[in-house]
Amino acid sequence: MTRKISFSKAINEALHQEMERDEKVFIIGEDVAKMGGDFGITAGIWSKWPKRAFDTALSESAIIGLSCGAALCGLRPVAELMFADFIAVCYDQIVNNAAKLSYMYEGKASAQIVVRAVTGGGIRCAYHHSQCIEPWLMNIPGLVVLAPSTPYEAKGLLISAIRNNNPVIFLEHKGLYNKKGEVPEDLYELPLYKANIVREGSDITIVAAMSMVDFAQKAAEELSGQGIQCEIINPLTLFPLDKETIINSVAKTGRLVIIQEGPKFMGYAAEIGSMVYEEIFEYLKAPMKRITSLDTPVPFAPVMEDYVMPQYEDVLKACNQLMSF
Amino acid sequence: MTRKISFSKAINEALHQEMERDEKVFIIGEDVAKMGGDFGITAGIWSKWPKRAFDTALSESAIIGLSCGAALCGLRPVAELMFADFIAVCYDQIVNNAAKLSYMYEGKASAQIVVRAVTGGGIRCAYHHSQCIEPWLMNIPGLVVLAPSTPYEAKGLLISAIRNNNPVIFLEHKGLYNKKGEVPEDLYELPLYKANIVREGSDITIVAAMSMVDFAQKAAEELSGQGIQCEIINPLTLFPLDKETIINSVAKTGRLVIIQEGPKFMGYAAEIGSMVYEEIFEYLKAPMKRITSLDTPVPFAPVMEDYVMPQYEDVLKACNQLMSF
Amino acid sequence: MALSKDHMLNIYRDMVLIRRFEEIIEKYSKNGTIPGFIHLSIGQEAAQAGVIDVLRETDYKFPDHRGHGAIVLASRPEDRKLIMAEIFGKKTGINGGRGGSMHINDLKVRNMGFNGIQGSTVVTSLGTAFASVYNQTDDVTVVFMGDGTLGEGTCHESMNMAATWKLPLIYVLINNQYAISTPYTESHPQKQLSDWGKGYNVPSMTVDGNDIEAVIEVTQSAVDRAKRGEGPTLIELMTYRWQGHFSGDPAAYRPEGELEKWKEKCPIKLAKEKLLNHFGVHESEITEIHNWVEKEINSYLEFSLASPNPSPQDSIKYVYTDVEVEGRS
Amino acid sequence: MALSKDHMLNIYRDMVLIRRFEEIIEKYSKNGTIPGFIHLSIGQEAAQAGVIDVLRETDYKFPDHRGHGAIVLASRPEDRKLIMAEIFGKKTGINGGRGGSMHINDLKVRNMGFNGIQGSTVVTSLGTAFASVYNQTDDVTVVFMGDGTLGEGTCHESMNMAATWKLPLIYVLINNQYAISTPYTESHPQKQLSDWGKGYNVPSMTVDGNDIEAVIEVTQSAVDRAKRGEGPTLIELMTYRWQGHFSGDPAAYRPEGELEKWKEKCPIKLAKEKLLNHFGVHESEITEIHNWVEKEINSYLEFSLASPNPSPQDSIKYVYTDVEVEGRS
Ligand SMILES: Cc1ncc(C[n+]2csc(CCOP(=O)(O)OP(=O)(O)O)c2C)c(N)n1
Ligand SMILES: Cc1ncc(C[n+]2csc(CCOP(=O)(O)OP(=O)(O)O)c2C)c(N)n1
Ligand SMILES: [Mg+2]
Ligand SMILES: [Mg+2]
Repeated sequence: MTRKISFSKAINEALHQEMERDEKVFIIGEDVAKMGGDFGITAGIWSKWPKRAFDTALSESAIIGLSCGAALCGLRPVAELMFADFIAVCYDQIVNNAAKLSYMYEGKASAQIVVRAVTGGGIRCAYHHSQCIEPWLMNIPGLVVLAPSTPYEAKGLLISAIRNNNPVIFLEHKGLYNKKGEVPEDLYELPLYKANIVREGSDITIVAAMSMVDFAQKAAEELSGQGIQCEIINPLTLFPLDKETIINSVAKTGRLVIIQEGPKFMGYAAEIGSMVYEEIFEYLKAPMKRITSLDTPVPFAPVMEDYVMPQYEDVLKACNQLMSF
Repeated sequence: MTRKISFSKAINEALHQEMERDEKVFIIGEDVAKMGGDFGITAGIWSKWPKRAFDTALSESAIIGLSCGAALCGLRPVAELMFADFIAVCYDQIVNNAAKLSYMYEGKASAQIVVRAVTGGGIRCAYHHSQCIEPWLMNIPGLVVLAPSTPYEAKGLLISAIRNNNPVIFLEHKGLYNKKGEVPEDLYELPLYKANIVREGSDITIVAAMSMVDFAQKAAEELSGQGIQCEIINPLTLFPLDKETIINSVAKTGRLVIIQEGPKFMGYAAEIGSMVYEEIFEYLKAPMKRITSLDTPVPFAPVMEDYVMPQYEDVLKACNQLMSF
Repeated sequence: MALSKDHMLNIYRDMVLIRRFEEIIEKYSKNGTIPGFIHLSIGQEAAQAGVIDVLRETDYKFPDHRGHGAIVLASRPEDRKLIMAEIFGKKTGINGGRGGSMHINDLKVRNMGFNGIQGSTVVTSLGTAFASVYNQTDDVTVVFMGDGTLGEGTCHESMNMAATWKLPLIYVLINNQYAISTPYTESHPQKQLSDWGKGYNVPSMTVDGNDIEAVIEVTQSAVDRAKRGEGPTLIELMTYRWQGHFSGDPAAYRPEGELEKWKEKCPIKLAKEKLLNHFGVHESEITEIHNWVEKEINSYLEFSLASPNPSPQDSIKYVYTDVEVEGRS
Repeated sequence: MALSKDHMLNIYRDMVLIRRFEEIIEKYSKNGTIPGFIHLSIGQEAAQAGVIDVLRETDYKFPDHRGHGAIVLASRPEDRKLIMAEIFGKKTGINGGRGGSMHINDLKVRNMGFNGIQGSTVVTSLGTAFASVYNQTDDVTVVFMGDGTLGEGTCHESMNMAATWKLPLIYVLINNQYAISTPYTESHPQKQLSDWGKGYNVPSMTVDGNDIEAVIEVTQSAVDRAKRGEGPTLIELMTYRWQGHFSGDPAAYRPEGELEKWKEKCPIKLAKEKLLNHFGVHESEITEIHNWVEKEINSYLEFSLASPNPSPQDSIKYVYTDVEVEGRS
């Protein structure tokens, strides 16, 4: 049996090992070098490779712009943006620069960068440090958005991301950093653009990513006791999405529940639902249910933040409703 | 009969009349004052009110930031961003500042601003001047996104937008500027958050906005000749969306086609489809069809740009397929 | 600048008040009662108290993320307990508990609040300064920013526009040496960050931010300049934060002895020495101030602890000014 | 700086070539053959030719939206017709017609292309300069930007970082007096925009951008400084665009007589006078150059006009480096 390490340690290890393997990899961001990152994720890198770890000013557009330019020269920058909400201040660099470089250069060069960012709520940091920014990026052809849910996935996907030639937004959900799991010590890649069937089941397909996967698993356990067998799909790559795995599952179960943190309206659950409605209508047995955050900013007070987040009981309720539809 | 004026003239008139009526209204942006706007939309304002029309540097974040601050003091800024693609450089100011001010101030003040921006493709300006940026904004609670399709709608909605206390993104599709239509000379408001049933029909609901409405109408005419009666819904306010009107229509027709410029994946057609699938599944007779742009950046060469845009024949094909499903 | 004895005593009390305010919330943050993160400004009292001292209630104030001190001092005395309750996330908080430490605003005294995105208020503040000109009032705007925040592009857009249009906007750059762990000398090319403002032809100066009299003087002259229609000023206040970036950060990145050196220059200690040595104040008057502060702070704390949590359902209020968003059934 | 006669003749030819290139595309834009908008740099030839003249093929070049001249001169002679074909949106275009006038890149000569968002390349160029340091090569990076573009926050973030890290990056600020219709004096507070760079301790200077020798000299010294590891330079080149912002803009915002005054200072005219008066060049040599240019340009034009359109299906290529996006059936 492999050792168990935390989600944050898994990311740290992936960075160390890829830095070791490929000297074109470097890290850049605010406080990523000497301090090892605001969340400690880049610990130990600067002391090993002082010339390949860069603390910057608070200049997110420059961080991403520089990364794009360096990538065009063949380097492999891994940039940290701290809170994913800060993507807003360098949004242009991500959607109008990084995402379009491969297209502009006809594939002769591309923004082979990884942008690490911490997404999601739960730590009582209110409006600007708690958002689920996934939908900001998923309508932008050219981007890749990764969303691991376990230490094992985090390490393997990050390694794949660094080696991949597209601009990859690598999302780390704050709620997962302390989660432990088995992780091989060696370097390994996990395939991009491939969803994971977390659990097989015949009655309902539940799609869930990042910290919502645990949620889904708990619900599936509980429902299994009631005779309802849920199949859980974790997309892993949110964009471009592995449509096939989801479609195949819903074609089998006929029922779809999506658990998604972040506002409901125009969240990615919307795309998944429409995809299914459009492509396998004849297999559907019941309406889709979306279990999401409320359509509000994320407030500070714990009772308020908890209220806007997806509710566990709603998952159970939704599944029961679908079965008796 | 009222006189006919162009879409751009209708916007210009709304601005003049609201400036006249309310001295708290001012315009700000690049080249909006002395030159009257890159697209000529603000013509004549500066010469009438030289102290209420401001040419700025190329500083979109400052334009929106200033507008937010001025709004907090009770003014009513109307900012022009020229091409909507430039929203990317001030995205933070829109999503993390304007959108959240009412929430942060508990409704005691809000970003009562209008941001005018020119969206969409068709003028051979490639990657950074042709995008449909609607999805960038529609997952952000607090924002209002308006999308008129006729001169009449443009004038009435802009007047409502200026008087409204939320931050409103007012989208002007480049393909519509020269379109003419009847427009009352007086000031009038059109209701926000209210879709327009452009045409009634019993067989298929077609949802279309901005320049896609003409597209839908043409198709509806043609299909009517074949005995297929389409109901066309134009949301007008894309966000927050008038769900009810759409849901009622699809509950009647059982069939849904959405024509949407911009990439398919995570476009707003996705939300409309899911909404219907979730809420009125039992009324649905056939799968939804989304007629959209391809999931690519917008290329320059006319044959290429035309290829990525929504295709008219696909609307006809989709409607026929739904009827024979 | 020579302050009167009363003025000096008042401002001394202000500084002690915000120091104690911070020490209390530090305690309740560390023991887990206060949710989330808080950024403490212990050691930076003069930079906050001095600037606020010069401003009127109608002047627009944009505090930064480390701005509890400025926020408390800008508020009306009866509201200060509401500010603490906000940090505790309580229903009685000045913003109903929805904002917490980083998002405290109070429109009646034109505390416009902070935005968690560094550099954001630096452009929002253009708008209040602009409104003063548009409405022909003489209210000035002050925006607080850190040495790190100067990295953001918005600082340039703001300074460029304020300088071109001569807006009544004062940039108070609190240089506390670090942005999280990064010394300003490693992220900016200037010797003094005020050099940056000179590139815009904006009067820019660096002042000892722990010297309360110097802070008041430089702020007053910037306010006067703004009111004369001469445009913005950039004031760099040199100071130091004694705690880590947030309460709980061990600040391992600081060289040994640095903190101690700065503690010698504690703004409260310096003010006290002045009071005793130059203003002929008695120890007993000082003690009285401290006693008053203690009672005051304790009343805020009791109020905060005793206050109820917000109603969860309030979360859906005020998203729009006119549209209800869906809650939970 | 004294150029040799041959050098001066070469650069004169370069300037005539890009002038004629622009005049031809202007004609075909006005008659509707070229789709979209084009931004002409007629009148700004020295600012482009002089800078490119100093650079090697391996130096990184970021042209701006008005940069056809720099793009043509940076390219290999055999590729110049492909550049024109790109502007015509043809399959033979150097980027297959997908980019058009504003998005012409040519990686083999390290023309990195423009990004339609003003200020974007100003930060991307940090990355190529950074890579030179990381890879220990001595290739410098030059980014062209306009007086208007200086309004963008990215300029600050870039200059701050380049200056702090002493990156081999040269900012060529082409001050052609206007951003669309807005004179730079109305959107910036400095007397000369190069003053801005001084706020970052960056060597910054303003030079007559119509004087080809001055442009070459100042660029050479910036390149030398970059190679010595002394960091960035800001060069403001004063010039004027003769046409409107885009081909078709009547430029009604210009005061009367302004254009005429600047036409007197035409960089090509000035260079020709120098050639005739100081370099002992004969009129016949000049005529020969013009004849050569005419033939050359005509061959680009014929090629462009004769070239086929791209295949529509190519639109879906290269969105990702490894994922196919869906096309139309
Ligand atoms: C756009 C953005 N980038 C990064 C952060 C994270 N962050 C919060 S405070 C801070 C450091 C700010 O330093 P400074 O301006 O010097 O203020 P100080 O904390 O020293 O008072 C950083 C990097 C943020 N909130 N917003
Ligand atoms: C972010 C952004 N804002 C606005 C524009 C629209 N725009 C294109 S060129 C231009 C003026 C640029 O002026 P300057 O930098 O002086 O260059 P010039 O056109 O004079 O050569 C503007 C406003 C843009 N492309 N990108
Ligand atoms: Mg600091
Ligand atoms: Mg210019």
